[in-house]
Amino acid sequence: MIDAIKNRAISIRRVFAGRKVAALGAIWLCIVLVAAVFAPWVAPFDPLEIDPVARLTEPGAPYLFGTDHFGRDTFSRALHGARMAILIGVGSVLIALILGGLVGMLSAYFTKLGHVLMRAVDVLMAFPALLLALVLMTLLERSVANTIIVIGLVYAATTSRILFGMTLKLKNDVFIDAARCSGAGHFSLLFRHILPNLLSPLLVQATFIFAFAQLQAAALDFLGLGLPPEVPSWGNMLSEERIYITRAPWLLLFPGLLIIFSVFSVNLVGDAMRDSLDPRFKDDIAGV
Amino acid sequence: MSEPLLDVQGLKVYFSNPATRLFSAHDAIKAVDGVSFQIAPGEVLSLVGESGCGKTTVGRVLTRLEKATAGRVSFSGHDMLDMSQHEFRPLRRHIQMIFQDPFASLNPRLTIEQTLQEPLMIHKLAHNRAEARRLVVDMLEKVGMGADVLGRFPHEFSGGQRQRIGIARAMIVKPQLIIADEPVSALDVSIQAQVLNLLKRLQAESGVAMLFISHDLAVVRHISNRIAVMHEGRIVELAQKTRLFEQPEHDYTQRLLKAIPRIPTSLGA
Amino acid sequence: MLSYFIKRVLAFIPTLIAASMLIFLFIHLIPGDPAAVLLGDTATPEDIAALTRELGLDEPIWRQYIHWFGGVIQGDLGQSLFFKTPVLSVIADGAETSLLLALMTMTWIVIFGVPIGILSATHHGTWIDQLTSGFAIFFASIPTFWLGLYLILFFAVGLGWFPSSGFPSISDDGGWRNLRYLLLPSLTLAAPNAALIIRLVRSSMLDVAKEDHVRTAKAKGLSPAKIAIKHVFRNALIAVAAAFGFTFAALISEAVVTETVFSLPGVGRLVVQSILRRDYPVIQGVILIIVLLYLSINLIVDLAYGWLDPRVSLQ
Amino acid sequence: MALLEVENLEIAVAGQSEWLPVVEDCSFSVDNNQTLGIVGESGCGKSLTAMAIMGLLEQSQVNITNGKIWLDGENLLDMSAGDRRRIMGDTMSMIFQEPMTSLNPVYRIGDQIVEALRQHRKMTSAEYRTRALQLLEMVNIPDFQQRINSYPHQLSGGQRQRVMIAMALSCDPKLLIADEPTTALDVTVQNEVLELMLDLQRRTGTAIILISHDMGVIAQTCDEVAVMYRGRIIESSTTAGLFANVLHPYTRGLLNSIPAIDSETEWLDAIPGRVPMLEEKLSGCAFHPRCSYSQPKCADTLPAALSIGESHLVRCHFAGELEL
Repeated sequence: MIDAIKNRAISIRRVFAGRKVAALGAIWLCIVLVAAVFAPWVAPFDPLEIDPVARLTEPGAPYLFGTDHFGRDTFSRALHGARMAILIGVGSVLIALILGGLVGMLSAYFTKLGHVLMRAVDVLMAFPALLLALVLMTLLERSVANTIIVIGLVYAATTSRILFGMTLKLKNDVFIDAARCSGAGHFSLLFRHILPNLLSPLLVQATFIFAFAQLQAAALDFLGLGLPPEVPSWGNMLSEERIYITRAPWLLLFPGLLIIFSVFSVNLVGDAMRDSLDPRFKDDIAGV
Repeated sequence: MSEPLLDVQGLKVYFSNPATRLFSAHDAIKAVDGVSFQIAPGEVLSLVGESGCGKTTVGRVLTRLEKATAGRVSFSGHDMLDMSQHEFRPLRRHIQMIFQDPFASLNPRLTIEQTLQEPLMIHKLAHNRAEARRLVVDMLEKVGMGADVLGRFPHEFSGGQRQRIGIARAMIVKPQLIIADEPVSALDVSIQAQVLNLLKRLQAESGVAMLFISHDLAVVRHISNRIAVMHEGRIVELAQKTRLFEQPEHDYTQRLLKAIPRIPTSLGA
Repeated sequence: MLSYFIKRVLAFIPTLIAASMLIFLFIHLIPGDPAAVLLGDTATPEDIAALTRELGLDEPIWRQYIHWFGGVIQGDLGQSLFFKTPVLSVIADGAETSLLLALMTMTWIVIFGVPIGILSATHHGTWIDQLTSGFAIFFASIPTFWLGLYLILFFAVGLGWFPSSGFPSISDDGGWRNLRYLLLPSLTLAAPNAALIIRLVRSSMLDVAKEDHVRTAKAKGLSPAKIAIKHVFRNALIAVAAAFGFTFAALISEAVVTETVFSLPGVGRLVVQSILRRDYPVIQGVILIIVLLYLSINLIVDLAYGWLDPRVSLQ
Repeated sequence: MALLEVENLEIAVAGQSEWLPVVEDCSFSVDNNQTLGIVGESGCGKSLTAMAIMGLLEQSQVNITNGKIWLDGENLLDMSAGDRRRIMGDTMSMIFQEPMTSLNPVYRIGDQIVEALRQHRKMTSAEYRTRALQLLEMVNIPDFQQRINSYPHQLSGGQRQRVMIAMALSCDPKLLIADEPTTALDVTVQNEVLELMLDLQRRTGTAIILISHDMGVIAQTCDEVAVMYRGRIIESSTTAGLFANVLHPYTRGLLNSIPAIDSETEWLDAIPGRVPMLEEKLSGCAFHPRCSYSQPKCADTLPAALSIGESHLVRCHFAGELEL
């Protein structure tokens, strides 16, 4: 009982108390963020500068992570890759949450609208995520914006279903009935009474979408259907250099590890946050 | 009896049974199956019965949280069930509800002040925040709480305190009818007594009419003027409380009264 | 149970039809003229126009759809522009590889995912739990293709234990021994999905462990192991089964990547190659088949759910 | 020695930073053919006491910090976990408050009823089935021949609680602990379930501990009563003795708080204030802040258990001196 009445807001202290690994993950994410913001100033080389003499140099000074088959500095490219990672993560999360969130909430609240909208979502969900992304990417040009939109759309479908479920649960809560008796209208019920109670689970969901988006974007890059090849993203770095893996095994190591550490960190943070959620919503969250 | 404030005639509420919906559309659960009663201004009528008898559904129809299948409900002369959501708005203020579960009935994300202000603002009973705050503080005082609780959140309060806040929310708009759905059954005995006293006092002071829904016959006897016993969607007996307890007529009422465990009255009291 | 079954099937058909419309629409929105692609660079505008008419591409899109879907129902998915053979036979060529890969992967997922998940849950809060949970999250964070590439580098190129790419049919020379070609790919594919199952088994079991009936079981004097399996895991299976469709979708997605990395002649690689080749009939056909398969799996999952949870089927 | 003797039991729960005592210096006993009622408001420690006897406390959250629990002359708290499990469900068993959730939804009730039996007694499957039928008949389940194959969700709340009782009695326990067994049930059903329990006790001689917040239920069912407040038994006596001569102001307040069913009063004589939170440290008598008879002494010194008359214990400095 005591548990049920605790305020369910996510507090940083509660999330990371006793979870040292998750705290390390959060620190790593901060580093990535700083790298992303300051990449042009921190990077020792121009990420696009080709130096045929220095092709496939092993890691060491001055090329911290070595160079690729064009002789471009892997470390500088990795720093700029952090930008792409953050951009794609934040962008697709925003699209997924706003679009999917609205569709899910409105569908659960207005039952008749929900019948139509959720059937449409069912159809989208009949496609495995990457497959839907592949087809959509074929329709569009390869660009950063399009990649973000496509990944965002794919997870908007998932998010709408999750929000649908959570809103349905909340909608039957007594305090919603109480607000209705106080005379609250639809807008107030949706955005003053329902939405604030979903913010914490939405935040947790956002972290998992962020992680999925990284892996999805890397996979699209790898298949040659993601970001334009000239964009220095971790996925593109892997995709372009993969044929050199036997000659220069370290080449794929750094961008790969960067993806793994970042996704791992986001997942850890999401997992830690999920533990401090209202238990009713825990099962709705889709994540690792 | 004077002109009734609330007049319920032949109210029916059927729910479709989800288990059988696919093949037989007509198989319905008859939650409320032809219920009629009246409440006079300032009167306390209780609906008493066991779980699943339909008493809660009656309350939810009267606050339009549930739709009626058939019947007529008139509230101070207005035919309530046929109204659109929009037409009902001015009436909504006059029919307020107190809920059973004090832990679930307050929005955990709103402060006590926000919760209590909401109905004032919606029904334009206060025109600015200062006025609203004054009314909220007045109301809180009436339910035995101080102005220090304004900025606090529901989880900081015990069940009894939350139920007081719930009562304040219902009373703050000065309604004509309060529907109290098991308002004390989630509370501990000693707190239940405090809240019952409070409800009774506020009711007497404001002269609001009340539909008191409960499964607890002792509580019902304490608070009501008249009592309606519900069983399987119908009212089987409706009488003045003393008469109902002293000379129960219906079989079911007698069975109910017999089943209640009695506490031997000690000599000391 | 029967009405539950019928309800599920009735919900399945309209979703499938709507999905087929969506696939058809998508493919027709792709920039580029199929007739031009088919005829190559040397074609004259007249040739292209003639072929467009022949393929019915000048008709309204809804008529094209009806024509196509009519064929689909009869098992005719059209002709591949690239192979010039029926789409269905192109897909059938990849089916063996993909199905064997999927079966092997599922085997790993069950062998690793379920016991480790149970172990993690029964040792909740101890270092065993922290370690397994940590590893599970870690494996779910690795891009499949990256893992595949390094597995090839170490075990195929470096140690030479396994072949690095391709998959000869089990009806070719070598027979069942050819399955060793699928060992690395299936492990690659299993890693993130087994991780998901570990997490799922763990969290579902922890949820069930909090339920009142587990306390009842304890009060009967049952041993912790018996409670964990008979009461906690058995009930957690309901949630695990419900999430199985989701795992399967992840599997399909990652199979597309894995088959590309290991150059396996499967359906997943066919999707990617057909997209790059702009072989529209094949893209259309493969995706339709995958969606059909995915929806069928979900249907089976729903039915299994009804079987595992008497509350669902016996109202 | 009685069948069960609890001696100076102390239980603490994990708080934010320290262990908080929830049950202190709790002693009572119950013998064959006897029903002991433990009554109190939520948070008084009555359920935890029951769970401690049964051995169901979650070790990481709740700890028994002191005391002994003797069952048949053996201290349960000295036993190994394995030995303890051999007793659970066999020599002693428990019925819980929530009949809706206390049964496993995926197994047929017949299987669940004999599960404890399978654990503790070797029999053939036919014998298990016979026993299950016999138990269902004993707890008056209608159509028990068919019901044995039902799933819990197909039964009503009252029927599920009967199944719980059948389950608890499957191994003929010497001690039955019933934690709020009728709280979730309607009055008419409650009456039947309580009657059933007493009837079975008459036949088998089982000792019963009945935990409840409802004075009426306790008065109707129990031979002896212990009233708990804030982790301590503040008054205990035979049922008749207690209701004839209430000695603790809290017991009196509790009784006055209940609206009468057979008479009418204008106002209820409610106890002011609320039950203090676990984190709140209280000196002296835990009830003194709410007690209208409170004296300075009450805030300073913890009252000892005074024995008044035959088997009537009270923890109040002024026991017997007050006009309650």
